[in-house]
Amino acid sequence: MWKYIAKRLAMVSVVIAGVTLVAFSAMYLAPGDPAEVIALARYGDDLSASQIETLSDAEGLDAPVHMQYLIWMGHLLRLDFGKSLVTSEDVLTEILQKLPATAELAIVSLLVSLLIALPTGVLGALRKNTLLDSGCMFVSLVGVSVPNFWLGLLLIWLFALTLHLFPSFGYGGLEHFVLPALTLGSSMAAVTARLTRASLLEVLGQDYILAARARGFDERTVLFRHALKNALLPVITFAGMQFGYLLGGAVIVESIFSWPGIGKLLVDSIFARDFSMVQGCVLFIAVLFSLSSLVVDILYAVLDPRIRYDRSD
Amino acid sequence: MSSPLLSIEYLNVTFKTSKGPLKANEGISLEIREGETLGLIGETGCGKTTLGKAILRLLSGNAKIEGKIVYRDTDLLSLPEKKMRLFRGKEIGIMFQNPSACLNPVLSTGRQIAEIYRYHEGVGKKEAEEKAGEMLELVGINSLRGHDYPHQFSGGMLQRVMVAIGLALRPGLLIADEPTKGLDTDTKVQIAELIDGLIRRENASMLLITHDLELAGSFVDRIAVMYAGEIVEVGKAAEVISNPKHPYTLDLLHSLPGKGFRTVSGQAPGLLSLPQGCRYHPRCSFRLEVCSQVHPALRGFCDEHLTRCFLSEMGRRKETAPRSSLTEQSAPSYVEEEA
Amino acid sequence: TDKETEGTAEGAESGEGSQDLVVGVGTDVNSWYLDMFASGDARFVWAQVYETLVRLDSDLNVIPGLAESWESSDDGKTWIFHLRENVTFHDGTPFNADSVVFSYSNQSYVRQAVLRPVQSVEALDDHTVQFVLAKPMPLPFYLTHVAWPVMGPSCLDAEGNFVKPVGTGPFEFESQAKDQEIVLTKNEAYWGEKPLLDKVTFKVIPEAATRVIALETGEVDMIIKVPEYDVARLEAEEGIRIHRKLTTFTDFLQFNCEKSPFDDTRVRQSVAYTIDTETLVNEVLEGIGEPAGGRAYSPVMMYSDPDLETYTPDLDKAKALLEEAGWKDADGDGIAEKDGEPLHVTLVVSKGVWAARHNPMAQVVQGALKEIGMDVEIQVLDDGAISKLESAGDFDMILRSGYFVWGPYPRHFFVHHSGNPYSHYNNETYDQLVDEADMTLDSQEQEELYHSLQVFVIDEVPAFYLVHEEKIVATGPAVNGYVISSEDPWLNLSGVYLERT
Amino acid sequence: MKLLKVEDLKKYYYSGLFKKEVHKAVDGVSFELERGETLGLVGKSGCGKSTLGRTVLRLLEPTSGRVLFEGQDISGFKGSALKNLGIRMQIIFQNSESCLNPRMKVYEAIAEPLRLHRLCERDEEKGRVQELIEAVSLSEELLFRYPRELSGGQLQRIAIARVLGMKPEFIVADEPTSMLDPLVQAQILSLLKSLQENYGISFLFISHDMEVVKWMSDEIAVMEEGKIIDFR
Amino acid sequence: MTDLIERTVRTEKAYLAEKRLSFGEFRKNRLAVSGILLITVLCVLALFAPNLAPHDPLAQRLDSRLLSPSLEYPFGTDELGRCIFSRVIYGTRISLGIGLLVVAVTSIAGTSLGLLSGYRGGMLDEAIMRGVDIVMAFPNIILALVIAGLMGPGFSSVVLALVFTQWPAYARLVRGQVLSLRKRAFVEAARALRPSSFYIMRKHILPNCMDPVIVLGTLEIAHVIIFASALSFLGLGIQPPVPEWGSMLKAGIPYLFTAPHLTFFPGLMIIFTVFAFNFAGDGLRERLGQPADQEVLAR
Ligand SMILES: Nc1ncnc2c1ncn2[C@@H]1O[C@H](COP(=O)(O)OP(=O)(O)OP(=O)(O)O)[C@@H](O)[C@H]1O
Ligand SMILES: Nc1ncnc2c1ncn2[C@@H]1O[C@H](COP(=O)(O)OP(=O)(O)OP(=O)(O)O)[C@@H](O)[C@H]1O
Ligand SMILES: [Mg+2]
Ligand SMILES: [Mg+2]
Repeated sequence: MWKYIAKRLAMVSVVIAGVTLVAFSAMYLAPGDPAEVIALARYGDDLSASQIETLSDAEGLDAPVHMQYLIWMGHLLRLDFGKSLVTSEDVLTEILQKLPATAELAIVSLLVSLLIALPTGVLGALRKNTLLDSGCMFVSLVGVSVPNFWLGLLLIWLFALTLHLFPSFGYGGLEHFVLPALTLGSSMAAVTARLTRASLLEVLGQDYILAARARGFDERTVLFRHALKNALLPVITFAGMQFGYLLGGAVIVESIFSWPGIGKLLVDSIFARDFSMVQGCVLFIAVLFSLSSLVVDILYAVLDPRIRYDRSD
Repeated sequence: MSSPLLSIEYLNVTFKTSKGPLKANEGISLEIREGETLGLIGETGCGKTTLGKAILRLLSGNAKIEGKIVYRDTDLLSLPEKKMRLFRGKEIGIMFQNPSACLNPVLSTGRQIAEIYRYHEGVGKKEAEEKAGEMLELVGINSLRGHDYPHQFSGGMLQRVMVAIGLALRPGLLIADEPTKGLDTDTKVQIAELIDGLIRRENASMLLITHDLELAGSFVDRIAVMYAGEIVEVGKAAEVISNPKHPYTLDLLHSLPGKGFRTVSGQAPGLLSLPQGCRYHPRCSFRLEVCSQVHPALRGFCDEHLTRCFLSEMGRRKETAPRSSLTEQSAPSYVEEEA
Repeated sequence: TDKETEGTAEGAESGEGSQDLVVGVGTDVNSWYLDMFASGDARFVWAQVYETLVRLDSDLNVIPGLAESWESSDDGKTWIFHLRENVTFHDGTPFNADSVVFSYSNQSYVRQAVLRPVQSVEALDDHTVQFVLAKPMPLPFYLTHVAWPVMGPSCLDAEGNFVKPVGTGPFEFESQAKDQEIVLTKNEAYWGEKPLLDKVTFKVIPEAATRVIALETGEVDMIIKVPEYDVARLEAEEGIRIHRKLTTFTDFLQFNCEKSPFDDTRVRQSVAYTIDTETLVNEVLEGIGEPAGGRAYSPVMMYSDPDLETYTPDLDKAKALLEEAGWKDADGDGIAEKDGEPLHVTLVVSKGVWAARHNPMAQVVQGALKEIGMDVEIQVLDDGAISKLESAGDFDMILRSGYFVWGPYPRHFFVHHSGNPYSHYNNETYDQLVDEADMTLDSQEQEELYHSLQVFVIDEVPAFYLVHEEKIVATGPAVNGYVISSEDPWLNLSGVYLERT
Repeated sequence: MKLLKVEDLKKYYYSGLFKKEVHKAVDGVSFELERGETLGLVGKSGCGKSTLGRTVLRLLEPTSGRVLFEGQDISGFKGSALKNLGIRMQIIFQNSESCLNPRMKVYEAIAEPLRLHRLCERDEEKGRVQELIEAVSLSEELLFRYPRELSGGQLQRIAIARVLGMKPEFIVADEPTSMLDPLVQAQILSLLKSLQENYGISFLFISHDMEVVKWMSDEIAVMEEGKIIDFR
Repeated sequence: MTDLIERTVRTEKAYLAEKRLSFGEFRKNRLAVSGILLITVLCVLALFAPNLAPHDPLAQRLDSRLLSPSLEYPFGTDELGRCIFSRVIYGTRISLGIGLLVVAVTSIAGTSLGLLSGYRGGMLDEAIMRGVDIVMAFPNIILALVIAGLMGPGFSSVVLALVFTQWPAYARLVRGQVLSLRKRAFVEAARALRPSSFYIMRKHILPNCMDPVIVLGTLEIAHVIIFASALSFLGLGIQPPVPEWGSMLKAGIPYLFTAPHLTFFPGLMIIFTVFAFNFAGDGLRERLGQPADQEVLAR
């Protein structure tokens, strides 16, 4: 296992190289002359051709793409993430500033989603084909159909404007987490809940659950000590993926709730063709993503002893 | 003898299948007395396991149970599920027939035993693990292997883990479904003695489902023989073994390896297409006219020895009969045609 | 009015409520230095910290700023600014000619972009600066732009790295939390009318809907860029006040006049006759803004021709013009054809900040043009994609807003000047008119030229101007004394004070 | 040539998530088997019999040692050679109760090897499956049930029928009758025996029932702690 | 004990158990049937949109904007006075089309890759899973931009972009299942028959790991429909004014509080679709060769 973990950690660099390479080339393939778009972001609409040229020279944007990438990589190896092409801000500083907000929101949202999803899914499975189950299903299906931007605004309207319970925007104390985490969590919860239910139903039909019941355990023990661990595999997979998604893709929620996160930074940078910033963000997301998928893989082996990664048989 | 601990009356178990209802148990009436071991033998697929599971109401969702199962004055079938739980494990324990499916693959075996103590006796984790270790040692498995998961165990070891689990709580009634299958002779004897010893010491009762007639002969007080969903013979163990009254029992005893693997031609009927009359009559070498028309009832032969056979009713029983033996049996038809 | 403000100001001071104003803005300040454009809402913050040499009052009249007066040579190529004395920057360093030279040095991006004709900036003495230009140009108008203010040289350290904003404005920079908030405090030593507020916090709230709710919940006192569709609702709310003012921004439909079908003036005119700008304002923009009907200049701007004959919708005329140009719906499918080619055009809309306005506008335009048999395909694109289409000339129409509009000065006509790579219009007469107007010093003459330019745009339609935009600011119950102004930044906080209950 | 030759076969199990534990389940086993012969394998529970059986078939990769089938080392087999081996060497698993795909009906389970190796025409399939299920003394009505609707003994016999359908040359029979009553056991064993007589099938016959092993086998190997300690 | 008449004594409990069972059965079928019915309704809407829609979905009536539902406009009118009812009906074509196509392609592709990765293991697994990591960590927007730039806006580019970004979820989910399934006894038994690994994956592993895929797929439809509209803002998706539920929802956001019907009806359609596919999916799951007695106990 240690060997496997070491191998996987080494693979992180491959993923980084892959993601950044793809992102870099894709940025070039995206329409528009990068120098021009960057100049637009830097100087506004009043542009002169010479300005674009100077900028292109100064930032080395006229070099061939692969060279640019290699140069960037070279800097990276010296742990130099570069400066934003648009704002000249230090990329690393900027990302490290935003990352905590993103990570915190991701963790809280994931917790919220699991807190909603697991009980719902479990209840649905235990009370299969009852009114309660149908109720849980109804809520889940509606939950998954409601887009984040809609739900987010509705929550703000309800909890911030009407009930004055939570702030409507901003990053700060715990109360600031409630609405964005609820928005993100509830839409993810729907899928997780349904997955939990399906997976648990499958497990509950197994003979070893029958055997556990035969030992006189109450439902709770059967569920928590015997069934849940087996049923958790797809749930963990999904949660892991969502964590990754939350790290990089919660743009809409970040912008609705004015959350100073990395998602919006990334998207803004993409539109401004801010290569160094995009690369920085992508790199960090890739690292976190790889780690979360490694954690999930380790959890597999912990959950199910039959799963082994160093396959000697 | 003492009063009945468990009495089963007119038990019917019907499985709903895609091809219609399947009566896996039909009109079963049995008693297990306090301190008694009842052996249940019979052809595979005749409904023994079903009966055992029915007692604990552990049958799958497509089963319908009718009748009465009374355990110490409680009708188990009319209990709500919540109350039923109180009878499982502590009062009535069960060892399942298929250990490889009945152990949770993601929990270590030791933990699965320890869990029982923690739940039922409320002991701490440490103590429960110790007790689990003891239990494993009792069934001849090194307690260190308690950390291992079921897939790391051999078939016989899993079987023994099932035994350990079944015995863990010293239940008042133990339903043991082939507890010694897949064990080598020494281990088998050791396990059988272990179970028997515990049962006797606690003055508990046991329903022992087995195919091992020798085992049944030496450890069991009474024997019930099942065929195609019904009880065809019940009686004292020694009586049934030495003096079987039902032709099926007789055939069964004759087929024992020690006696040269004699078989009966034909096969047990599918439970969906039972023959009219006596269910054994197509294979029976004592077949009478009536056998194919009227379904015999289970009747007292002499006291405590019941059988479901017209022959015994009439007291006309030949001592020996020609029996198809191995040499006479033809190879299955498909073998003849070359592929 | 002076008296009034004084009275209320006193009232404000005696009130126990704090004077900490919270303003909701859409974007953060990404740059505090003049090597970059203060994009997005950064200008609103800059305007509190930095000041320009020349200023505009709320009705776009040019008034002295850091320069008390200015004069130009007869040929209009040399401008001399006399600077205000006894002004200090926030860090205590004195404001003088050197700081102006510093701010308009070659380093500043504005010298490379807009002020390219400027050849040199020199300090004649401590409080006099001379700008020498390559060609005549009404420099004071340019210098009103808030994104090109005067900064103290001490904002740089010895190595030339930017350290912190140093301005002369009524508020000084205190702190900034990236994409969260910017805090400014009162500049006690401000040379002009002292601010009544002690502290101004700008909260960054990108989503307009959230901004509005934040105002309603009282989390902020004031928000800018209120969406048109929220105005009626907010107005109805107690305590919330809506401030609207017509600005220099005008939405327009720019044609690609270099390729068919819009290389034909008649087709462009036909579009102009089809689109009812009044409906646009009333139905899409909730009646906020003024229908332009093709008028290039917002009425608030200098030389805007009040007697200009604008377009009124006339479908018959539009169809006739189209037919004249050879486009006729022969096969009855509702789309006109010429030489068998159906009249199919693209309309590009930016996905950027204006999208919320422009998307429905584009769809209305699309719906209207369908009436005359023009099949419009809308493309919502990001700026990169648009710039690609533009440089390739691969589009037919673009919906734009306030392009190149700074201050009251009609510099905007450069939009259709063939020297501008984005113009896609090539007309010598027009170019001549624009150049002449920009270089003429005589204001009478200028006015005539600009008027004829407006007529030219109406006749030739290089672009069809749709709506003169009204900017909207909403304030909460506590805010008093706010007056919205016509031009960037319309967030003048002088005279604003709070009265919290 | 011997049909099967096993040379110094070893199979170690490695377990543990973070620390390695080694379990020497089969530790240097050698034996030979003639065509049409049966080698009985007995030994205490947990001594490595099943592991040996599965390793011989290369269902478990051996830690070391060789298995020669008709003189060929099967460890190098790939692709169609390996597939072919599937028809020739088969195994009846000990835990037959969990060896059937829970989502496949009995019919499919029995027909699967036939289809897979094209052992019969499509239209004969039904007949073959019926023959097979009757051969193991089961009624046809089971064919359209799922495994969990069957009793232990029924499952075990279906596992047998599945293997017999392929008519392999060598079968590892890992306690094939452990869940059968004596009557049926006798039927099945005699079936196996008659098949052996007719087709020269070789068996590695694992069982605990000495009577059965003696009856079935030409030679008996006794295993202890992963090694064969005695041939009888 | 002399006369044992074969009679059954029905306990109350058994009676109840029977009743419950048949209710469950009925409900199960009802779900599947209603799922299929709902899907049929959606398909009918899509196919016969021109016949069913009372108005031209693109026709603007600026003098009747934001009307509440009425007889003439059953779902009211939108911000440009278009009939929401007609737009919603026409929207079925695109939204359902995108949703179905993307979910079908991604679930098939993702599942196949996940199967391969989990079953084969080793380098292949490593390669596929790191590919998954790369795709998932790679910002979708860049991809959308590139595709928009290269292919121009339209149905196929949306589908392409969505397919590319959505498959990894299935792959990872399936792989997790496969990892534990491949060690199950029945898989080993099947392997003893020496079929190709493709066969084992298809016949033995796939049917046993479809549950989460079906769950995910039927729910993803909603995400796909919404996500497709997000892309339209990058010039990739379906461009205005083509009716499409996600974009309608988004366009209605400004009027969330003043004219909620703008968002309500397209939202309702998405919910409706999700319900339809979920019911059908649940039915499919029950059908997928799962033994009849999934029910845990006969109570
Ligand atoms: N869930 C079920 N659905 C339908 N039929 C079933 C179900 N469970 C068991 N059966 C059938 O009921 C009959 C009795 O099964 P049971 O498991 O009780 O047999 P058994 O006597 O224990 O046999 P064995 O000795 O082989 O274990 C068998 O014919 C079996 O096919
Ligand atoms: N996957 C595994 N990982 C670790 N140890 C294992 C594994 N499988 C089996 N073992 C161990 O290897 C030993 C031999 O197991 P095997 O199944 O071969 O025994 P066996 O002789 O067939 O016993 P039985 O008669 O009880 O079936 C046992 O001690 C068992 O615990
Ligand atoms: Mg049984
Ligand atoms: Mg074994």
